[in-house]
Amino acid sequence: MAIVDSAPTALGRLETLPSDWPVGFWSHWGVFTVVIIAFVLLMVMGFIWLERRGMGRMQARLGPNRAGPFGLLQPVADAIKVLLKENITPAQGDKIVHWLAPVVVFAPTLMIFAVVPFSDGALLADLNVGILYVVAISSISALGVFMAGWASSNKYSLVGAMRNIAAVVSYEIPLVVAIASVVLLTGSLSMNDIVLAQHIPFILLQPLGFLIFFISGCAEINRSPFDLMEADSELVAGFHIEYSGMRFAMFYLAEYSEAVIISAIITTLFLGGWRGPVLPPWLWFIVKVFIVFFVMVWTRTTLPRVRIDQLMALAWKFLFPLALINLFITGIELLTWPEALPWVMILVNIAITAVLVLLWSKFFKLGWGRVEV
Amino acid sequence: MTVSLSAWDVANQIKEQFPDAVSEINDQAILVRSESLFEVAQYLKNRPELNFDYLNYISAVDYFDYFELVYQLISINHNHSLILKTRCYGRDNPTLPSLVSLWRGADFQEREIYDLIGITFKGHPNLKRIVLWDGFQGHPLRKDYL
Amino acid sequence: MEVVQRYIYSDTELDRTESEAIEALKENSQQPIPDPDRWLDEELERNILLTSLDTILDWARRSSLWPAICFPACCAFELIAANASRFDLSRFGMEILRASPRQADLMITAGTLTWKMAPQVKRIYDQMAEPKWVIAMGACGISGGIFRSSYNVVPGYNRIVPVDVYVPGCPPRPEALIHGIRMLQNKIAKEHTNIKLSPL
Amino acid sequence: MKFERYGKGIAKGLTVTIRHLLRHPVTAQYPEQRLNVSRRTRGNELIWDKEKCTGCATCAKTCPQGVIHIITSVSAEENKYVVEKFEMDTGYCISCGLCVEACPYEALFMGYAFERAKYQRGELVQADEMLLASAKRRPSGYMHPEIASELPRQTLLVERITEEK
Amino acid sequence: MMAIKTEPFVLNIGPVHPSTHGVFRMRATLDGEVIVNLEPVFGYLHRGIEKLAEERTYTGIIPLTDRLDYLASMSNNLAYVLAVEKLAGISIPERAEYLRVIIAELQRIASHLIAVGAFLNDCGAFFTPFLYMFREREKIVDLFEMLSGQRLLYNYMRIGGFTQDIPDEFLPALDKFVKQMPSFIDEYDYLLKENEILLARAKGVGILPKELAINISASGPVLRASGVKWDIRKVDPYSIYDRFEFDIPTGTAGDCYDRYRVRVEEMRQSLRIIRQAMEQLPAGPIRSEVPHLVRPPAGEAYGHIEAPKGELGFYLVSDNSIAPYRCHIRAPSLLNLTALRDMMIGWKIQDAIIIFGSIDITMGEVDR
Repeated sequence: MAIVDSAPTALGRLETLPSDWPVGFWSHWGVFTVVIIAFVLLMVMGFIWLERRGMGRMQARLGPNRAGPFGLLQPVADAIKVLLKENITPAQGDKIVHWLAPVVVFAPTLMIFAVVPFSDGALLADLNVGILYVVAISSISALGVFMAGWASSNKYSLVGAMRNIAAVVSYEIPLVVAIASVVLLTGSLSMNDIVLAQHIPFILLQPLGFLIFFISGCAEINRSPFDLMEADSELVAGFHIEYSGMRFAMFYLAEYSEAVIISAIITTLFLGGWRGPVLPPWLWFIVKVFIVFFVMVWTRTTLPRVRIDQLMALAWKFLFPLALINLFITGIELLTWPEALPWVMILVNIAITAVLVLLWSKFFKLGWGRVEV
Repeated sequence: MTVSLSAWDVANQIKEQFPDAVSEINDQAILVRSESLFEVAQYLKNRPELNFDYLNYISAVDYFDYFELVYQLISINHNHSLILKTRCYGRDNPTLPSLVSLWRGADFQEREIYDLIGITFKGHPNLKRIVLWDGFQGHPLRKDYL
Repeated sequence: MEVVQRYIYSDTELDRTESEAIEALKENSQQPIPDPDRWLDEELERNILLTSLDTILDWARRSSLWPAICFPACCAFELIAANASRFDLSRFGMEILRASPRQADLMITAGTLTWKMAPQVKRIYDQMAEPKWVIAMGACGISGGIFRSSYNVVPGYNRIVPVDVYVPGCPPRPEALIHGIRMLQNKIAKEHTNIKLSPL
Repeated sequence: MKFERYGKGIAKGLTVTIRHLLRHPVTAQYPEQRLNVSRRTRGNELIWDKEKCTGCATCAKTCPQGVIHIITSVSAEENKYVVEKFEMDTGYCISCGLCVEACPYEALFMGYAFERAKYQRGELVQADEMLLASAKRRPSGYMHPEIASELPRQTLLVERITEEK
Repeated sequence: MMAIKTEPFVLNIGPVHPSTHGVFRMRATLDGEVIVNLEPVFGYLHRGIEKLAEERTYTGIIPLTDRLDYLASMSNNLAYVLAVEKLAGISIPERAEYLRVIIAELQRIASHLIAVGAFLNDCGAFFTPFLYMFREREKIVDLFEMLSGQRLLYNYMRIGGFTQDIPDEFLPALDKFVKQMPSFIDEYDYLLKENEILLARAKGVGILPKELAINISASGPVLRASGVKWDIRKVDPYSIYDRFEFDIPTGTAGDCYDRYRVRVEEMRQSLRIIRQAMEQLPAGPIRSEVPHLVRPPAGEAYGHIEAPKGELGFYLVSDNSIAPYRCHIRAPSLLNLTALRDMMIGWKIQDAIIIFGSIDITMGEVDR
């Protein structure tokens, strides 16, 4: 194809991907960029709606139902209003960093979607290091959060940002180790291959990995019970306390698009991605993402918040060792019984998970009360 | 039922220890001289038969000629109570000993009296205005405050 | 850890600055701020002025009024009751109580305002980003109510912030508050905005 | 954290919230669905019966904060007080109901309505004719049992079965 | 290794902060997240109630007492009218006594519901328990509205009894409430009692030792959670509390969790008292003959009750006029805060919030 041939050589390496697309690489790129942005925005709105309505119903009330049918336009109203509110930069804040922080937080969340498959092969870039790319990019937003916290020249925001850094750095490790055990099963880092390898969803083969990934994912994106960096009742609004108008909107958007990402990655890694009977693949994908997010809303509605040292202890004393053991066991299983029947493995793995969680719960002691970190 | 101890009995016990401390006794209360307030309170708190370990409330009343301080003491163990009163003369700079070292419950109440009535408590570790701000003129609960 | 001496004892410096702020505010707010009535004139011309963009904007603004936290006293619990399950302000998209005034649109002044508190409330109001509205809730918010004759009570929030809607009652029922909020929504629906997009 | 019960407590909590999701919410959608207020409700205004009022000003004396202003003059022919002005500020009234209790001639009632929000501070002051009863300004049964018995029954949350036991 | 130079910093928590239950302010000095010093600052809601009371009639003060602890208006009314009745030597009819007990206990449940809900909210359970509690409180508020016509500040009690008798529909509704409530309390317990996160956050945190609790004149659930069995209803029964059977729940450790549990158990005990009082409720007048303007003889009286927050007392001095010469209020919320500094030092900001939440104060009462 002529256009692809005339593409710069630097992009030549990616050229192999979209050979079946009508105009080749550029149209693929263009279509998916638009689709991803639209997808993220729509999903965020859907998430906000789901969270507010679902949480409302769980709290024995209704939730937004005035703006549009069933309150579906509530996120739109919020968005328009927030975007057109005054932008305030604190007089003593660092203006440039304050301006840059929301962008740094929000941009990576869009970038991650480049490697999330919506259907077989339907992804912007089928990187062969897809999951590694996700892990690498998702950590960037922590930087933005810290920039926001520091540039606001507010003690609350600084404390919130500090907590966020601590949480992200600690939880990245069990997260990656949990991913590693999935990668062991598939033998590939590419997101698409991971989905293709899931004849049975990995949540059954990797129950412990799923648990660890879910908990550390929640902590990573600061969903309750790990929402320490915003901590309404303690830190007022956390790192974005001094943000208003459009910049606040970006944080708000980033917060939810991170939730979209974690839900999407959990779907991809553990729930079989777009695979499913009857419905078209992209719909299966969206349905699964919503289910995962619903569980997050559910836990957020129910659970109290943990303390910062408990958050750390949970990462280092509970999740990290379990993730390592899980990785180890997965490796052994793959080496010793590579040909084992899936349902046997499912039973064995669930049993192992139960035993491990119970054992670790027995040993895991934070100690009540005062803990010096 | 919390028993109100007979003021006469307790006053007699106090008189044994501090002959000059009690200035007046009626059915409900013992009026103590302000100079010996701290010693009497300490005695009441530490004497095992009385053991007033709980300071229920402190109130101050402005009677123009003097300020009357009312302390209700309670013993949790014996379940009895006693009202101790003291008077503080002079409107310019009335001073009383602080009881914070005996009952820390007196802390905020004394600060409040300092704030609203204007009685200085000697020996209070952090005597400053509690509810009003520093520059507030006057003491609102005095009867001559308008 | 060794703690520097000045942190242990109460910081008299802070007390003094606070006291100065209170006195200054008290000095400057002896007269009530007149109620904003410019929108009433606009209402007459709104057929000409109110463009479709305004319609969308006003719809968005009135559909997602986020209240700021300013709950000094009793009325707060009727406000919370209005937010709670039975009356559920979230139907109007108002359940997000923004603790940070920067992100809030609406200040519901639920409770008695004292002079000691006044600088803080003024500051919250100043920190709120435009556009912003104020609902004076309850007798204390409107006029000082039962405590008006007290030495430490501000007779009405309109001494320090302009008030858009007055909701009488002590405290107003949650329904009365919702009625007030709907009145404010009607008011917002008639507002004309000159959009000045500030740079991101 | 100590998982002595292996996360049983967390799981229990989750079941409670998910059960609430399936229950009917208790919300009354206010402008459309109205709750009947108490028969003795103390609404945000006073209802004044001009005919019965003798201008004795007991209400003004009883009011703990002096909301009611009443100006009377003596009418020579009928040998009684004539109320020239009866004014009260709803923005200042705390609806404590002491005036209604005190009125010896049953000429004062608490209002039944509560939607009295205004855009302007001045509109909250009500005087004379504005205080009379009308279709929109019904008196409530506070201290007036005969009125209370005619008012609709109060909606009670206890009587609505929202959850199965 | 080079030591990193650190410096503590001062963080103002409040006066406008989501978790200060009003307008309380804590000047916390932090080392990282650990509190090394804390100074409570009061007065942001000081409305001068004690001064205002000196210029109002005895009846006119009742609306003022409503606004003390505005979550427990009825208890405040009760404490005040008891003090005035003691001062003026007024006795009240039997029916009124029983109704006072029923109403005071209902008010205790309502106040504890808020306390528990707000405490769990401070722990970070995103409004859910708070809203559940609020829904239950709404049922009590309905009952009180039926009696008095107001939802929050009832102004229902009078010197010598009540304003009006209870309406006919009150007792059936109360009966329904009393029957429904235990299952709701069980459900809340199911929701969070054994929650590991809550246990980790609240157990052993903010310990108030027994001796200190007595020394700082703490009262109410705060004192009882520290293991002191001290309840005015038992040790000095006012009204007719000596006719009912109930237990005083106490804690052992005096930590946040105990305070939370003591409140939940007290709700159950209150229901027990209400049930007994409903059975024994006699017919008869509701208010004794009291002149419109009460003029108690010169003298002084201290009336106290076990309010939901602790011992609420009114010290009244009369000079035989229609207004008290002095009206001092023993505010449990204020005194319970005395040990705040001791309880908080060494804990993190997050703990500080829940310690503060577990004391359960109302700013209207702290500052008055």
